Amino acid sequence: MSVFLLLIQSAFAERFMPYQGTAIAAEIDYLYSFLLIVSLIAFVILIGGMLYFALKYRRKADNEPTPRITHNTALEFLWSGIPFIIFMIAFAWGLIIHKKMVDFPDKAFEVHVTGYRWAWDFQYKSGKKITNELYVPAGEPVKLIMTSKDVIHSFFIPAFRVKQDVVPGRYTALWFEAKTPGVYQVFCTEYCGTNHSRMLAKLHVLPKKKFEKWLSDNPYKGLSLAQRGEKILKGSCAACHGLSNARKIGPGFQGLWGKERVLEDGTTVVADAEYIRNSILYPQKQIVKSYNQVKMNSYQGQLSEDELTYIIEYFKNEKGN
Amino acid sequence: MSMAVDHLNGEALHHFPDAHTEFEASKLGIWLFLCTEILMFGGLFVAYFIFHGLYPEAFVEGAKYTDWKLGAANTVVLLFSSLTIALAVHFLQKDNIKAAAVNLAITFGCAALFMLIKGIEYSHKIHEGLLPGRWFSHAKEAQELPTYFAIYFTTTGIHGLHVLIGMALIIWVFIRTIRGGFNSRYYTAVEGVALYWHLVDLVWIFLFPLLYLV
Amino acid sequence: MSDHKHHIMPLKVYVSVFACLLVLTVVTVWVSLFDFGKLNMWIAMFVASIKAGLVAMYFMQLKYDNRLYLYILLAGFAFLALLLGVTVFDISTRVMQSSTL
Amino acid sequence: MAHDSQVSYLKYGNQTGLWSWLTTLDHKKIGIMYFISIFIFFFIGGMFALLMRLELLHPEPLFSADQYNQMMTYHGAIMTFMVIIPGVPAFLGNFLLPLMIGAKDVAFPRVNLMSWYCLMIGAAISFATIFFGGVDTGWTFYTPYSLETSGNTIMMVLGAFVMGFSSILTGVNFIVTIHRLRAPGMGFFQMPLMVWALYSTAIIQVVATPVLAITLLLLALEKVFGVGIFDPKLGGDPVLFQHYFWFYSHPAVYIMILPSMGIISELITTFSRKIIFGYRAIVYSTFGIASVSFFVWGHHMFVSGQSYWTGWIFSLLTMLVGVPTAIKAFNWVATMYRGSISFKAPMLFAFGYLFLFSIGGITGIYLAVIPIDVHFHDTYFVVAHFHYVMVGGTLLALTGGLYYWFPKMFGKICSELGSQISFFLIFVGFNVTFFPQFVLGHMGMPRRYHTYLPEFETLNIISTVGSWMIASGFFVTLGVVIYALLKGPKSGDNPWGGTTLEWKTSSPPPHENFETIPTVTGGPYEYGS
Repeated sequence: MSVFLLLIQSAFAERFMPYQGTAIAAEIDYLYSFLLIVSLIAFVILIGGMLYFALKYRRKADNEPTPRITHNTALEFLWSGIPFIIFMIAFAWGLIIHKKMVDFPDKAFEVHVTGYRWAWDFQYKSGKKITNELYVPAGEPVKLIMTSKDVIHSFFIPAFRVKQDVVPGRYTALWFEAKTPGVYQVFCTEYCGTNHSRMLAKLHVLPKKKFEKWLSDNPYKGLSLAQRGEKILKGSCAACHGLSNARKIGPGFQGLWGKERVLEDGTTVVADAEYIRNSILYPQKQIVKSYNQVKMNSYQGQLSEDELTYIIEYFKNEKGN
Repeated sequence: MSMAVDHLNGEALHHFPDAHTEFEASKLGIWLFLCTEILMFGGLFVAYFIFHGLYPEAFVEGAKYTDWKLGAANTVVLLFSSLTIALAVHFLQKDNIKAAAVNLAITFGCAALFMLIKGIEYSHKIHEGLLPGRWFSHAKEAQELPTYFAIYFTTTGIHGLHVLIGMALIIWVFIRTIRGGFNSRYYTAVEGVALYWHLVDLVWIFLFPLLYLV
Repeated sequence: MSDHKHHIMPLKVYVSVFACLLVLTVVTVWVSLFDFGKLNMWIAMFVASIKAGLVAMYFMQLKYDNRLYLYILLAGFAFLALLLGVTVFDISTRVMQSSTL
Repeated sequence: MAHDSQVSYLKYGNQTGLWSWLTTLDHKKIGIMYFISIFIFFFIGGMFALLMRLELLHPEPLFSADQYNQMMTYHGAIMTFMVIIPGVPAFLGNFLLPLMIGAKDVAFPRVNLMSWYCLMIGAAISFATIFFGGVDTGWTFYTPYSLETSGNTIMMVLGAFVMGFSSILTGVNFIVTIHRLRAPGMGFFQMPLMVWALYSTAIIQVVATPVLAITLLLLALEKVFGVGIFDPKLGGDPVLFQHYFWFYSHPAVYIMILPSMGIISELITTFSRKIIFGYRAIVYSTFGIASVSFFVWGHHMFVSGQSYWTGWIFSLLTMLVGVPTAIKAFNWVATMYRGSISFKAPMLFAFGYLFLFSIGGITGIYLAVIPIDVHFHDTYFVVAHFHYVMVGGTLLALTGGLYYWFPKMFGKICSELGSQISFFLIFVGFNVTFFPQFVLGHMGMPRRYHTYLPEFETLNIISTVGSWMIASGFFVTLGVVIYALLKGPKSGDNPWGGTTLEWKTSSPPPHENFETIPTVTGGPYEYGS
């Protein structure tokens, strides 16, 4: 009988729940299947009882006398005690697992996450920065220390069963130990405005050695200045700007160099190196006409000097070809 | 279907069995409304205690800018108005309509005085730029001082609004008293306004030490 | 019971309660001059609660009235204390993370 | 003119013009006015729901993201503040409470009319936001997003503030009516369970709604004067806003569910023709739910940055609120034991309620276990959970109650076939819509998304088709009700054989409810053997 139950449990839970990416995810699924099975039994008792009584005692004549049963203390004690005990078991079991989820291992690999309106920036201790692509080593605890630049977001990895709100003005954290390398989906689950449904990221879990290599290699090795600029624009800026001239949240970049830009206050300015640098570091100063609904965050301190020159280099020679 | 009924000699509204039930019903209604007022002001007190806990030095600093002498004067004025409105109910119970009307007038006067003193305090603060949040333009840039004034203006502002509502109620009840609308068998409206006024005084009793002294 | 006798408090009680309130106000101000640090808040709240109790019991006639009204007043304060207690407990027991960059 | 106490309240003193309705002080007419306004708001809110489901039919967006966000906000705000919180207490509660306790009217008739106007003015203000910038913050107005959005949050917050007063005043009115105006001989334990449910709901309305009032006021002040209590840039704490908001909003979901439990107790006893099983157990669990509901709000904030200790305490207390709910469900089923059960439409709605509400309740317990809530929070699992409890629970009970008390209100009876068709359409359509959303929640599809990843598409298609079935079900209900109003057959005074006090007077009842105020002798459900 117990083997039979175990079969149902694992089959039942597995089919719905996403891939179990961490050891804790497996424990959570186990607790969840326990709850599913118990509530299935309770549901069958309650609703089965209801249907059985409804059919057995259906009304045959209009004024049938019915017995005057007012209460039955033993029965009532039973059906309040048993749910109470089951709920307490569920609470205690949940508490044990949650305790593990909030005891951060002290030697975890730390990554800094900054959520902002509609993208995720990841920063490593080695100074490496990347947008919407998080690379972590497999088989080792990873701790994400998170904050937000504007509103509340929420970092959710379904495969690892972890979720934590990213609150502006303070740091929150979550940790996981990914079992197998692979690519996992990351969602923003706290409503944050227009592109809340596009604020996705990819979590790449690499084996230890490959991760070390990825961490140490220079992202721009072997690329020309313009190609490096293109890589940056495709990374952090892709959330709102496209490389074509199509309008997304922000204006498209195609053929920007030397173009006349009509600003919100009616003045016009030529898109030169100075204009591009200013609109990255102080976006609020020169807003192109009809782009004033959404406030772009400044990238002061996010992009180094050479990265700014790479971007300008990209625009300069993109115009050329 | 008019609600006019001769209350003065013990008649009750059509859906009440007798005058006493009607009186107790109105009193229960007033007390339930006072409970909602306590919880509404409670939200502000919770905000006060939390931000006092988070930024204690800002609150000590902020309290220095409030003039506790004006605050103490306001407390005495409100306590006195609480006494006079209680006496108004007392005299109505003794069918002394004139004394009740006088007391109501004194209560109204005290309420007006309270608002006057509050006005002085506010103008002093506005003049010095001690305003909440991003409107703060005072020279001394203490950490989180605008939060103190945010709490200060929100609580005293909403309390002041309730004092104004109280003044309107007192006028309404004062006019009905002069027109002989109440006597010892029917004074429910005055009792209600008195209970409301005592609660407004209750809130100020807690507000005064928290904002001005601590 | 058509004309139920409402309890009428003698004039003397009103005035003496008012006198106590004035005295307590002076006490509140006087106590605030000394710096007991954290304790200051609690003393001020304690004295204010006594004054509030006096106003509620005598001026609002809770002492002579149906017990239900007293329970309603206390319920108001109880739920307020619940919200205050939980929010303060939450803020004080938060495990604060910090950036290690 | 016939002796006044015989004429039905609808034709009393031949005042039947619109003006007589808009200035009526009769709790029955006010109840009918609430009925009309709540059903209109329900259909508007339902229309937004259909638009949302249309958008989610395929991953490719139909509307722009901002339009979807506004639809999502209006669906939430209309359904909670205008339909489901006033729903049962103001409509059925207003109509039935005085009748059930043998009173001529509620304690404060003028305040009762004022509550209706508060609801309508608040609703007007909230609807006006559509033309003045629209609101896209979600019905929860979480800061700091609600402070920064360009939408007209202040106006919507003001609308909700005014509607809150309608709830407070109704609560005060009901508590005083129950305390002071019971018929002679009716002690507290001779009152029908519907009155107990309205009593505990009124207590929650009176104690919880003021905190919503102050929260919305602070939010408006913050947006206008930059007061800085909830705004992190000015030193505030956004999680504090969530504490304030959910301190009201969780008891609010019990304002939504407790009156419907009262309706279900009435339906099951009448249609099983049997005395309720465990009358006192149900009364004490009603109060158990009402009181514990104030201690559990933190289970909405397990992942919000709230401290772990607080989360554990809230998880434990949320388990406690599950126990009385289970007791009531078992008591209802036990009432059917050896009863004489009829399958009339209102009873079908009671069966549907028990089926859907127990699924909703059980999934609620899952969400109380923290590690499971960490996975399910803000995904479609939560959306499915609260729709199972709110639509499967409150709306099914409200519709069942409408069919059950329709003869008492209008003296006509709804067509049995029509109401059964509406039940099957709603019940089946509901499951087709919301059961797939449980699975979407497992797979991690987040809430409030206007486009989604391709792997969620098939389940979303099923869900959208289901939403069309629910819509058709409620349109059938509308048709049945209108047909019955115009050409429904006469129903006689007590068509279902109910024993509670409201069935002892004529249907529709006279203006003064009873010729002479009845003196109550036995309990509310004396079927006798």
